[in-house]
Amino acid sequence: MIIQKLVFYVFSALLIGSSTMVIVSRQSVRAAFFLIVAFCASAVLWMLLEAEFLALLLIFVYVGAVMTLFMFVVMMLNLDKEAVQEKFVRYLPFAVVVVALMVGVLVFAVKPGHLGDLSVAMKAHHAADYSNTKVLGMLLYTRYVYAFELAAVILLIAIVASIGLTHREKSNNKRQRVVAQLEANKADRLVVITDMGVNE
Amino acid sequence: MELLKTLTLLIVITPLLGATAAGLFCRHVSRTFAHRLTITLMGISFLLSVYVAYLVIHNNWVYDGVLYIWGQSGNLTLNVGFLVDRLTACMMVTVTFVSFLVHIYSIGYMQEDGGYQRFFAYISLFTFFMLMLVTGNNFLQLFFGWEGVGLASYLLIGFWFDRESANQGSLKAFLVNRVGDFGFVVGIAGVLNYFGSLDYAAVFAAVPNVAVLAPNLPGTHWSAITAIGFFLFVGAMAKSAQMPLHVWLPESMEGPTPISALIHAATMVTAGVFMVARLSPLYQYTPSMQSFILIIGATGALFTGLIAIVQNDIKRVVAYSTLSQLGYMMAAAGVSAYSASIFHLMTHAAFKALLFLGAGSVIIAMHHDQDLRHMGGLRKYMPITYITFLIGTLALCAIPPFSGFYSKDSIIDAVRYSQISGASYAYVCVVLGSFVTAFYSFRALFLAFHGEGRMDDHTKHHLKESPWVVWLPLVLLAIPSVFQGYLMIGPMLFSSNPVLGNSIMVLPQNNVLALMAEEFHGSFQMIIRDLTSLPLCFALLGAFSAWYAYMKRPGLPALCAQRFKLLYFILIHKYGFDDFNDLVFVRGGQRTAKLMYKGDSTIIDGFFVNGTGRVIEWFSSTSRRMQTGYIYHYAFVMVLGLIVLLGWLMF
Amino acid sequence: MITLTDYLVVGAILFGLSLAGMVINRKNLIVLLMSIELMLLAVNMNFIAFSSFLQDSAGQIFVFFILAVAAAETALGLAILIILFRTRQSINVTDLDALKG
Amino acid sequence: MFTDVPLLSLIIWVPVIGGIICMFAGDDRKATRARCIALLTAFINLLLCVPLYLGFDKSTSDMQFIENVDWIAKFGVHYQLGVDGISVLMVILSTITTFLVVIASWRPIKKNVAQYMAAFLIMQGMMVGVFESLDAILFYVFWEGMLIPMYLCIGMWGGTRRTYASIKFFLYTFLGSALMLIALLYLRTKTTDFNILSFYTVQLTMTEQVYIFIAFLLAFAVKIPMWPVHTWLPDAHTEAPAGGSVVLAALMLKMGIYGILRFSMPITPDASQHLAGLMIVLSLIAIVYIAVVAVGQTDMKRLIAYSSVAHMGFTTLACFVIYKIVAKTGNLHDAYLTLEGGMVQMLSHAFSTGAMFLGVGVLYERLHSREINAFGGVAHKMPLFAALFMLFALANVGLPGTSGFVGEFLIILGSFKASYVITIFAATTLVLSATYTLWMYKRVFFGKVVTQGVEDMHDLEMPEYTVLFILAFLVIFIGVYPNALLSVFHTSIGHLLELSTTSKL
Amino acid sequence: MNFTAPDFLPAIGEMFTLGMICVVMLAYLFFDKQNRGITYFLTQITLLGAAVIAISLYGHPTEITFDGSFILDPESLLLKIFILLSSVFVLMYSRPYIRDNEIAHGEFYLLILFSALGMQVLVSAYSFLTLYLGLEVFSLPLYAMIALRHNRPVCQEAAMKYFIMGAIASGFLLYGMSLIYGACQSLNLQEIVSMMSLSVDSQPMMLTVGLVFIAAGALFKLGVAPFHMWVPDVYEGAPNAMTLFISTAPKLAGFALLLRLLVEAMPALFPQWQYLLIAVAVLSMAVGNIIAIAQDNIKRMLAYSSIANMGYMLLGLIAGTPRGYGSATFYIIAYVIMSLGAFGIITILSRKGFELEKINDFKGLNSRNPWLALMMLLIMFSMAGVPPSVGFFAKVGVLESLVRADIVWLPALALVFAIIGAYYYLRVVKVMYFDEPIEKTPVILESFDAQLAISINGLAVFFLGLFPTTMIELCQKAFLA
Repeated sequence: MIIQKLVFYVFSALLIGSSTMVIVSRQSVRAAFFLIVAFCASAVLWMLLEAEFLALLLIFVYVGAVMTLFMFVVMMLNLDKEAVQEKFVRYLPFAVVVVALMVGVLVFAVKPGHLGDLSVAMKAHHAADYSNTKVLGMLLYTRYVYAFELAAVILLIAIVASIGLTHREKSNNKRQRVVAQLEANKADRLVVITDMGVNE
Repeated sequence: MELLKTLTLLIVITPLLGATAAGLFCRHVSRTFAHRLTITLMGISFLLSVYVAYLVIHNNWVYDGVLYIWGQSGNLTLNVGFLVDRLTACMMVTVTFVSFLVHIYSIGYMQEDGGYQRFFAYISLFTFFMLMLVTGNNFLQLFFGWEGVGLASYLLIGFWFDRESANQGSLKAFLVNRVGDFGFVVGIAGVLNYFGSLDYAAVFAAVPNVAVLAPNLPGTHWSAITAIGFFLFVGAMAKSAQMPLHVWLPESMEGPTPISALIHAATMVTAGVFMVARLSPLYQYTPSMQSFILIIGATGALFTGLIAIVQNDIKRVVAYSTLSQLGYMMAAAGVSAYSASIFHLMTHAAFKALLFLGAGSVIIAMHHDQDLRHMGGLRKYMPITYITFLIGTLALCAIPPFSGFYSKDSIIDAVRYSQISGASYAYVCVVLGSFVTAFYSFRALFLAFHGEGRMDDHTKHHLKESPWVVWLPLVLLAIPSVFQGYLMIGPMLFSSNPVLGNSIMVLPQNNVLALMAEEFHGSFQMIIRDLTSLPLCFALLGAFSAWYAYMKRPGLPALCAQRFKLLYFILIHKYGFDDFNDLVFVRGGQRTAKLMYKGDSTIIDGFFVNGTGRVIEWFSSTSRRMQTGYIYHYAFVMVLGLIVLLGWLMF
Repeated sequence: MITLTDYLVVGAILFGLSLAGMVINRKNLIVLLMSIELMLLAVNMNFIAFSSFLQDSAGQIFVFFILAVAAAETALGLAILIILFRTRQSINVTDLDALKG
Repeated sequence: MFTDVPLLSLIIWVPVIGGIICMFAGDDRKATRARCIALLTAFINLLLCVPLYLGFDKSTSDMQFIENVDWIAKFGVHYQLGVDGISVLMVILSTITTFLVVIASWRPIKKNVAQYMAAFLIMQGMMVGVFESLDAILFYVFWEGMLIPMYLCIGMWGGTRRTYASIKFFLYTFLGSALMLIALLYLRTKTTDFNILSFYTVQLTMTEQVYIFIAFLLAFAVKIPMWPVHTWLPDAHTEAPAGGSVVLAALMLKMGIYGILRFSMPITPDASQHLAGLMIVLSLIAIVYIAVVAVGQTDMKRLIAYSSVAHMGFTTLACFVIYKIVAKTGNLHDAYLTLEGGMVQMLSHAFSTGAMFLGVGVLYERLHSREINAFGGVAHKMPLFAALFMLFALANVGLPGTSGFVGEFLIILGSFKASYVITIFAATTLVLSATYTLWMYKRVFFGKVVTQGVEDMHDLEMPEYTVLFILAFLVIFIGVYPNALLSVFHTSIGHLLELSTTSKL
Repeated sequence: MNFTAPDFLPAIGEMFTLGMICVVMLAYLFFDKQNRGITYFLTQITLLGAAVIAISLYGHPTEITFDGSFILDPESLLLKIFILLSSVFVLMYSRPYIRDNEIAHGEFYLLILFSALGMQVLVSAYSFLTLYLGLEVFSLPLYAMIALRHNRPVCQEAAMKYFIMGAIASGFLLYGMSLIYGACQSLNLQEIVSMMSLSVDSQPMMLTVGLVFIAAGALFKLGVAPFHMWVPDVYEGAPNAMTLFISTAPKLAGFALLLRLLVEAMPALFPQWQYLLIAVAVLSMAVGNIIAIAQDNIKRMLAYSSIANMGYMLLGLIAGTPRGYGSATFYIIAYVIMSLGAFGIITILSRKGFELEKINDFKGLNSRNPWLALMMLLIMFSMAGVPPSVGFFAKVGVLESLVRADIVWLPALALVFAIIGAYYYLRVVKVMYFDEPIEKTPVILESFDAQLAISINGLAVFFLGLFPTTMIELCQKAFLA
């Protein structure tokens, strides 16, 4: 019991600490790393709650895929060059107020007195041969088959949308074309306008 | 009786027909046709009036009946109907007679005017309204005629509508009359309220009862009858140009002269007198109003006459004289000598019309110059005009045996005999008034017809007698001016069956004429008796003074003006009525209107209405800045909103 | 003993932090996206805590779907971020203010 | 004989359909076609009023020509039409006015003719609908629906400040009627449907009545308009084209009074009684104060607009003074006079003021100015017009023998029963109306010809004098024989009086 | 584990749509090069087919399937029909726009189909899970769609804003759901209803907090203040065709979400959410109507107008009676019809290289194309709530139900805001009718189906105002059971 408690407090602290770091870090890469830490810490907490499948899923999918995606974008766009957080201290009071109020309200709502008969410890632990994965699997393909299909659709949408958005011919980009700039001369640029037609 | 109804209807309608025909098609009918038609119709009307008068007075017929139902509301029925009795008959004859003559006269007077047909339409229309006024059997119709003649007067004063002064005068006439009508209509409302009807018969029947009950106007100490009488009399004051609502009458002289004769001397302005006589059953029950009428009348008789002394416009002199004479009539009505009042009304109609038309004749000769200072010696050039004018003047000055003598002397006597409060003041006024009358009348006569001609050579060269259409009416009017009084005083005032008979009503205690009748022994004896009377002496003195001041010592008037500067100043400014009105009502009114409009447009519209709009717009453009475009602000708003909602619902 | 409340408080703090992240972040869009991930994490924490304490697996199923959707959402978000960067050469949050008023 | 024909519906929908057809008549190259369609429609509509009038039974106060069809059953809304003595005249008035406006607009409107005519015809249908509706929601639909064509009419064909005026007009009147809707909905909860007649029988407490009364009042007072919510009117009148001003003055303002008669007084009699004093004071302010304001105007239309406000003050006075009268005398008969006077005032004001607006339109078309100072001596150049305008001016002044006299006279007479103070204030109109009307007349028509513009003016043309002559006839006819009107609504007014003075508490 | 196969029939519309999506996708990939129209027609067929299915299912008894996560009831069918039909109109309006502005049309159509699918799912969802998934299925394509136009930088900004705000809102929704789940031990609405009435006394705080969070998430989709901040920016930034779509069908879906979550799932918390809705409704009406006045961009103005309109719609829910819910449904449908027309006109007036955005771009439309101007006029007056138009009866409906629920002050306030609102609608009319056009050339619509669509749309606004009975009955009937 004490170990559980210890684990809970340590990882909760870690989770909260790294989450804080995510929102205050000056660089995207560091934020991403702290986010990974946060994910891992919460995976541990989920383990404590006997949600093994989801804990693993969090690691696999999030740390393994989503965060990679983040890192990839950060690297690809070379974002950290300019994206430096500055003067965020100025807005800190805001943040503190928001967090304080929000957390205050939420904590007030879930304080033991307000939880009714749920304000006890976990009723019973599962047996050793209990497979969280199996249970969830069974449910997914039976009771939640409709939702499962929808999840598939969502992923499809993500694919279609991402491709549709990012895939395109280069010519449409509005970027500086240094060569073209250098090659420009007066004759090309200066046109005597006779008609004030604007749209064409 | 149906005959009376039919005849009256015909009398009333014929002028309207003429007016419509000449007016609506004024550009499609020839000038000759216009005057022939209207004059013929007018003549018919006159003859029928005479016939009706004969029937009514001789056969003692009275007609009081409904023509059609004008409106019905609740249990009240408002009718259009006629009341033809002796008073009406007298008025009808007077009105149609003068109108007829004025029509004829206008052929000459208006000869060269562009609006010839229009003019005839107007005067016929006027006659129609006047006849409606006198024939009506209820207050509604009285008011109809009342306002109608006001309209016709307005149109005719402003007949030459490209003259600013004419427009000004007509507007003023209408507005001042409207002030009177304001009182009149309130009075009518009071009549309806307290007597429950607008028909004369019903009202008069109810008066004694109401007088016994003597209800007060709520919140005041006025008895209802006095209040009604007062409000109605306000109407009469405006229409009959009693002080202080007389200001329009002198300015009405901007109209063509026939109009002055017809409307502003003979007929319309006497409507007030007619009304008081007609409503005698009502006024008899309110002594305070009688005194009021008397005082107003007597004051007007003297003080407006004084103004005439300093006037230089020949028509204005006659106009002020009219004011003064109206004062006499009113005073007579005030002392319940209604017959005397109507008598003077009738004689005055003749001689004042005569004077006006005579003045018109002079004006024609003078090429529409009306200034007495430019005249003089016209006697030689226009003898007929001179003689008739002289007759008129003598009649006006109450020199026996001219008609004015009888009527005016009766009035002065009546005032003398009266016991009501204010009678002694009134007596002083009316007696002094006879001096003043004579003075200004002869002043005008001497200045115009005697002495050296002061006109320029061109005018002098063209001086000649007016054409027959002009002088014929003068002559025709001169005849009654001479004989009317002599012939009529007996039957009118002192007969056992007086001409007006029961169409007027006098309470025994007010019956001054009965007192006078004891001393009346015939028209001629009256001359003898009154040769030494105070009024006649004053009149002769006045005439003599005029001769002295304007013929014998022509420098005297100017000297007097110098010596009595203040008096002269007051008179020339007509006691300040015009200036006061101009300052307070015209300019003050305009300023108030502008100010109120400003208030309306800046406070109500500007501040409240558009202000609301501006506030919302300001709100809008301010609050749109909350939408900064920054995601973190948006998120912040969302979170804040959430927290507030949470807080609101949780605690 | 670790009670349900403890887990819920952790979730609440996480949730609050993620909101704070959105409010104070003025420069870096990508951190904004990460804050969203944190928020979903807080939600997931709640669901799993309840699920365990209620002995009801529906909560865990929900979390499963939330994870799937979050992944898709992230992909889409990053795609939008990329084209945004392409046209503006910036992912500065403060620069996203062409639309306002 | 006409019972099987839905006459009332026809009078509403013939012009609407005609208007829609007119709208598609084509652009301004085919303007004449649009004009002819409009004239024909207006004329047919006028003809439809003949059987309406002939078939109307004056001896009963019941609704006649009733049509009743379910419209929105779920809300209890019916398409229910009917007329009594009060509304039948308003219906006829509307059709006449529209007919005249179509003729009067024949020449002056040259831009978007088809749309203009369509707007007026549709507006006509809507207004007739207002007067015929027996269902509150139907009433409201027509009431608000006519704002659209009017808004367009002011905005599209108006003067220089037309945008401001049109938006002000719309928002003002829209604001007024908003609360009325709530009141109607509230009344609905007390009964089974939106039938106005069933509202009459609803029992209401004093508080409810006062709230409902105020909600109604806001709507109607803005339309009438009463002081101090009158400020939209001068702007709207001034900027609207002549036809628009005529319809505004002749019909739209009447809708407010009609509303008071149809809704406020019978539905909330006790509140009306309670607040009658206030209403009388407001009316008197309109009569006196607004008339003084009118004196200071330099713009002819604005002047007439203010005079309209002042004249409409009489109608509101007429409506509410009855409570004082009945309270004082305890006798319904005495109250007839003012209320019937108010009715006549409504109708006569339509003719005289409408005609004056048309007259100003005639002048505007020739000189493109409404400033009094721009004119002078017009009578020289347009004698016929001057004569006709004089007649209308006199009607405005309330001269006996013209229609303007009847209403004012009856109201002044009747109000004495309530208090002579009211009478005295009301009677000031005799002086004030004469002042502003005739002063304006003098400055415009009399005097010497001042400008070349006036010099070039020509007298009335065919469409113009046709319209003005018809109006002149009506003005004189009503003035000489008002019983023609009084007898039509006499019974209905009696019924209304009874309803309005029977306490609901 | 006893498991019975669910009844698939109620979800046949969704299945049809999904199947057709695959077909469209394939057709786009393989045949579009030869015949550009094919994707469009297939998309329309899909939507119309789904609509036909929904119509033919109408009258089917209420059925809950997929283990309580799917419901087939009149309400959902009604909303589905209008979602699909409005999508059809959206496509008709936007086809020329998509072509002229070189937007990847295949993706656009696909995303619309996905979104339509998501909305169908959402309106039929009967558990937190399906509600959430439906919400995401219909939202994600919207985010993507806005960014689909490359050559306009504000589009990406709008997409990003919408995306982030949407994600936060989803977060709120989920957090709320988690709390309710904790209190009621179920994700299923049916069970939640019964559980909540038991737990409403023992866990009031958690329920209240959950309620507020859930409401916030749902209200966000409708764009109700104070969760409205995205609306103007997204409306303005999105390409016209996308604004057209965003402003129509998703409102219906958002309405369904709110209805399911508050009205159907939490009747026990009615007093709480009534207060909540009163607050946000008043705020929305105020914010929407007041700020709209200062706008000169018509899309932005209409965005604020939509905020205000959502406030009015909420009034029906505040009444808390079946009548009120029916009125709210009628209101939202009426709003969608009007919005469809307004943005439809904006879309079809936009040409290649010219994005119609400013109110002044409408100047003199009456002289350039009277018919379009007339349609816009009808729509504007309808939005302002002037009879006889559908907008009027929509307002009357919600106000009436409020008055019946004995809340009188709120309708009065609402009408005061409506008057403020009328001002900016009038401005559009003013610009079209009173002002001289900048360009004098007549506007001629090349596309017949756009012309047809706008005519039907505009006249529908008018005729539904004259004969609203059927629509009102339909909406009311959905809540009778």
